[in-house]
Amino acid sequence: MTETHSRRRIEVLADAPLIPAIVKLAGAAGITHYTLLPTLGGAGAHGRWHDDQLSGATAKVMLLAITSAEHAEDFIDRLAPLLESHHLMLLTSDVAVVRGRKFD
Amino acid sequence: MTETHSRRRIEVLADAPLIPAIVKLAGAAGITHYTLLPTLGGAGAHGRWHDDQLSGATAKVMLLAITSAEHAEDFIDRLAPLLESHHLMLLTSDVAVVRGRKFD
Amino acid sequence: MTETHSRRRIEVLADAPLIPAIVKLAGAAGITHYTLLPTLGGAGAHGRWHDDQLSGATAKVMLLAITSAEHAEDFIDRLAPLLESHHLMLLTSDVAVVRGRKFD
Amino acid sequence: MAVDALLQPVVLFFLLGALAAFCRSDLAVPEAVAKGISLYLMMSIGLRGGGEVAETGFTHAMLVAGGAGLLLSFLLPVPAFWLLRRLGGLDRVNAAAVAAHYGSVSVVTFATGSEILRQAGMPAAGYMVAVLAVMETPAIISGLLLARGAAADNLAPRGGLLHETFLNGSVVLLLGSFLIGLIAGKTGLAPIAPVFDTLFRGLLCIFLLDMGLIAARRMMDRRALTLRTVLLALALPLLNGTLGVVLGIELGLSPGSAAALGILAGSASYIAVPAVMRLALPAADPGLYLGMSLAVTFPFNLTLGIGYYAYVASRLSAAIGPG
Amino acid sequence: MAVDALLQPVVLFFLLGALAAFCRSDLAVPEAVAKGISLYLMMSIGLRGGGEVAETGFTHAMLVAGGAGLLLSFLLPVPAFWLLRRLGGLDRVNAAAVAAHYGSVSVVTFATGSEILRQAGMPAAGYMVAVLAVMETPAIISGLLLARGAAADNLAPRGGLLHETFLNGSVVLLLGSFLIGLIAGKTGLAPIAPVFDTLFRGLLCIFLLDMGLIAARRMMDRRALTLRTVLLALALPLLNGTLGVVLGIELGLSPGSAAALGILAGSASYIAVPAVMRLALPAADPGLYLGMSLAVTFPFNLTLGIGYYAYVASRLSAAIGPG
Amino acid sequence: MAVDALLQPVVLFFLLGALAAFCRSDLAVPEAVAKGISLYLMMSIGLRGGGEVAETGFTHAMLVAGGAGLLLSFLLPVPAFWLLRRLGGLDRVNAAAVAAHYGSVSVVTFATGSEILRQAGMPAAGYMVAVLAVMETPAIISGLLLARGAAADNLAPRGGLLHETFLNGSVVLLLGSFLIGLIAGKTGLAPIAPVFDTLFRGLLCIFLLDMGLIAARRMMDRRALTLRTVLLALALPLLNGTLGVVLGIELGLSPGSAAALGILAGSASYIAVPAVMRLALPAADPGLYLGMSLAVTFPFNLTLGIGYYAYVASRLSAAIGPG
Ligand SMILES: Nc1ncnc2c1ncn2[C@@H]1O[C@H](COP(=O)(O)O)[C@@H](O)[C@H]1O
Ligand SMILES: Nc1ncnc2c1ncn2[C@@H]1O[C@H](COP(=O)(O)O)[C@@H](O)[C@H]1O
Ligand SMILES: Nc1ncnc2c1ncn2[C@@H]1O[C@H](COP(=O)(O)O)[C@@H](O)[C@H]1O
Ligand code: NA
Ligand code: NA
Ligand code: NA
Repeated sequence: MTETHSRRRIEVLADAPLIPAIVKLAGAAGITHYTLLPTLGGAGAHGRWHDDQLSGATAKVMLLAITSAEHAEDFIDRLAPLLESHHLMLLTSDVAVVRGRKFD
Repeated sequence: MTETHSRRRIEVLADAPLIPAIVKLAGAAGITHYTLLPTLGGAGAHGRWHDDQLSGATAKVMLLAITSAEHAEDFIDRLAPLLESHHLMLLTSDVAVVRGRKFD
Repeated sequence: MTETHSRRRIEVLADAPLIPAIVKLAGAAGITHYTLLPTLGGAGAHGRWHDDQLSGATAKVMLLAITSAEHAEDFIDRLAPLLESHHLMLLTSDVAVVRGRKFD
Repeated sequence: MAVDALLQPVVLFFLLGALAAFCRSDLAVPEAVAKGISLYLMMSIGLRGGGEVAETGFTHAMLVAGGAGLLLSFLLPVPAFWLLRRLGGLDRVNAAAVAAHYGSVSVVTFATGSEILRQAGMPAAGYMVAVLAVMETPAIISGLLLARGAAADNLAPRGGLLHETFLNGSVVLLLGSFLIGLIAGKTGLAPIAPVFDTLFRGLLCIFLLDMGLIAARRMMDRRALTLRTVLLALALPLLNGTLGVVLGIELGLSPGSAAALGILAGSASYIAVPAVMRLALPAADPGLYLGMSLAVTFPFNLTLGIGYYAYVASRLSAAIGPG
Repeated sequence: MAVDALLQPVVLFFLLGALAAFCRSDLAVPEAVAKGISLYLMMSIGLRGGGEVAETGFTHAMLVAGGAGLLLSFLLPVPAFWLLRRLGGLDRVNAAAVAAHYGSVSVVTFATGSEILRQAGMPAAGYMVAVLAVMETPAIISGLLLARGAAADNLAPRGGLLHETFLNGSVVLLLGSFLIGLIAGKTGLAPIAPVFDTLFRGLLCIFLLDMGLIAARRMMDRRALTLRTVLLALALPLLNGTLGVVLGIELGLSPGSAAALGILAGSASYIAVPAVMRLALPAADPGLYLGMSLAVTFPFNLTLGIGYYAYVASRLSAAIGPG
Repeated sequence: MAVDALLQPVVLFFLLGALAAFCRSDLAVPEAVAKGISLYLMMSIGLRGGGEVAETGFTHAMLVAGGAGLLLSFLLPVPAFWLLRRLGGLDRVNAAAVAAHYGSVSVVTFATGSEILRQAGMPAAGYMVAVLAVMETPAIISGLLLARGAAADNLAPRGGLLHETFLNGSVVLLLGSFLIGLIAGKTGLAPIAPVFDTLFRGLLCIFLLDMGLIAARRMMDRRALTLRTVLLALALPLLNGTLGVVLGIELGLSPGSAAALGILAGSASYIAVPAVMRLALPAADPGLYLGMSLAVTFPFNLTLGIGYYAYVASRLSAAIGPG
């Protein structure tokens, strides 16, 4: 049986133009490994949206990062004040990985 | 350290033509905020599929909604009888969010 | 209130050309139902990548499978030795489903 | 003519796609591109049909052909339903869903058929595009009536299904383009003809390459097809198509137009109808109706059916009348 | 001419898209295809403009027109800002963001306008493409100055916003294609003209179909638009466009070029500016600025505005000077 | 000619893309569109080559060229492997993977080269497309033999790698289109020529814009490239290309065909081979082989290499024989 290690899974949904800045913010919190996932549309407090790539201004991208509890906390602290003003969605949950060292 | 709140994460995988109806059903259960994610293909009890947008009839979309335990339960109760007949997949798990009020 | 059952959620991120082989490996571990999700890009120990479908060699796909603890363990045991050499990412977490039998 | 038709690039690309899929090649046309070409094909067909009708004006023959198409689309599902229940052993809901597909039409089969007819010197009249548009939806209504009551469902659209049926994207685009062609006329269409006319056959090749891949993969992936359903997916186009040709000739249509009516009657929908059925009759198996229409009937029509309908039309018209 | 313009296929396809969306049809153009055509349109406009300038050489009129465009783009946001604050009741940040959109330009409005002007026998000069490129970015800078200080933000790009502004994909592609057209000249462009010239109007139809869908859906989805902002989204193009035409005629441009300057001044950006604003002024509401520019101003210009600017230009030039 | 080649729109768009990426512009071509154009290019090349061979029939020169291509593709990886191990300091697996790329060919380099040769009045024979198809796969086999044993792997395809190699999508599409062109002949291809012939150069521009973006971004993103591997990525095309040209002239091919053989030998694969290598030699670094072939060799060939091979071919043929 392969041993697994518990880590934090962080997901941030943001408008596409903000993603590079969020990646930088993650880097500042020590998170340099991530995966970006596409979306199709949705609805929130700021209305419905639909991925029209036309301007790309309101197409949203999901950033997924697996990391240690400390880095996760640091990242969340940095993102928290921006959530409302930038229409972000931030989710965290637990996840288990095999190679613990890789996801610190 | 930013305080977080526990909420339910609901994921529903459904054929694209059914999504508007599922969004309505979610609305009836008090869930009005959601995000739609694309898929590429898969396999289940009803065979393999591949996203051929051609007719769109069998392309699947993942609906993601974060909500309170009560709304989640209500939604699940409404969806449960449809899971088998409509070839849906319904997943729920725990997730933590920063702005608890936003995800009730 | 609809009864739910706890299962394992497995996610494997892999280069697109490897996906058929990973699906076979999952099948050998008793996992025959799965969903494939697209990605846009990311960064890891082996550098940044971006989904240029051109050659498809480095476009990554996320395989999602919900299964029982035993099958999950079997699959993880088979995948573990390949994670490093094939640049895979493997995540497992808990998830609740309605129709338990379907996800064994 | 049948062999000639088989050796045309459009058909050869379909076969290439099918062959690649059967050999499990990883060849794939991006979905967005295939969908884009499919929209293009509908716009092009609509515009060209509208442009021709703007030229000829509304004629008696057009009304007759439209009426025949309407009738065929409404009624063809009935014998199909009966055959699918009796010989196919399908339950009521699945039989009704499949029957609706065979009453409706395939835009790409029509497009390919038009090209082949034109090449063979027996072009269909421009108004046959209007007939195509007319035939898309009535069969859906028949299918739902045949399924009777099966649609009661929590996910069924509140506003009734007619909305989904008549406002299906492909129906709207085809009719809309036809109207635009009608308004613009040949001169108004001239500046956009380099796209919607000149490129048609070439883009059809790319689309049929993808159709070959999709049809063959669907044939290999799905377990829904049995020998009986496959045989029905060959018999239904033959029956419906022959009926369409005979009716067309009887009503005095030109051989080309009668052949086109046969192609419409003989073809089965795989774009508009599945999208509505998935919503209206969720209990029906998409593997079955898409498998039959896309993986069996479509290739059959493309390779043999079109040639057969054209042959019957030319023989019948020669037998019946002078000229 | 206005009615003629309304009955052209390009405009009709826009209306078809809007109608389909209003009726809640599921018609949709894949995003990748729409984006691809949008890139194509910019390349084509740039190449053709560059090719024409390579022909005519740099002229005095070109310099004058470029200067006028630069000035308009810089200054138009100021009165717009004032109106949006006063009459629109918007806060500083939102008013500044919207003002930037109206100072900048819409490539597709220009493209459609050029075709309509050409058809009406009053073509714009080739160098107006350079003016288009020149007008894209200055308004962004004005907008940011008007927002003063609002941009201080953890997510704001480190290297300053000028980078994002001047290296926005659409700006780079338009300018780059213009330069390539200039270098290649008419003979160098000949082998690629079948794509970048002949297909232009047809592909514009497909793009405008999508624009109709997007504009109408945005109009229905978003709550950000009020009666006051809708009225301003109609008044601003009229004011700015008239100003542009008058300035063009005053400066001695041909009627066609003056009309084109009016179209540029009257149009509002919905590709380059929103992408920068989302980054630079995240507190501004995208529902508001995209709603105004895409869902109100764009359809207005396409259906009525272009014809109006052309009318004013031809009347003014007739009134002022001899032929 | 080298400067002329550099100033052609196709090359200029590549440079524009590269420049935009280096300046960190957000310009991007949707992946689906790029992939769609890439499929189009292969279909077009295959069809046109097949059509020409249908015209000329199978000739002795064709057999000779095919044999030379086969030999080159099989053998070129051997010296490349040796250089990569010795001078590049790569381990066995990485050296073998890279060597396979340089033995195989780049379809787009060939396509651009053909256009430039045609323009320069020394067109390559139609059968060179068949040589292109022939050269795609043998190098993969050589590469796998050179890697010897490294492929044993849990994820390695059960049915052996030959399946993946010969049924790679691009190989199937190129060969299939060649056969379709052969069957259809010039007359059969006429109706689809407006797409597969007339649009070729224009669509190549859009594709090369994207290639410029991808190549430059890969050069900036990846750390896999060192000075030594970059130098080898310049030396290998020069060596292989010169060898190809000399062999072609020696075998009596026309200057254009010899130049094309040089282009094929000097180009490196970045579509078919990476897809197979990712599967067959997962331990090899994609950053390395894609970085070398896509980010260094491809731009080199496009801007300088093609002109150099053409120059050598024309000089050699002038030196050796009478006109
Ligand atoms: N409770 C939720 N569940 C899933 N997605 C959400 C939720 N709330 C917000 N989102 C997503 O985040 C986007 C921005 O949220 P908002 O700022 O509330 O408009 C929405 O458009 C949704 O796509
Ligand atoms: N255990 C599972 N894990 C992941 N995806 C699943 C699973 N079961 C079903 N699915 C997805 O749900 C779709 C419909 O499932 P089914 O109704 O079983 O055919 C499948 O095609 C898969 O994409
Ligand atoms: N900690 C992480 N969080 C999210 N995605 C990751 C993480 N580590 C690796 N990945 C993804 O897995 C890919 C391969 O990882 P690597 O083998 O480390 O280069 C990366 O390019 C990312 O897309
Ligand atoms: Na039919
Ligand atoms: Na403006
Ligand atoms: Na080579």
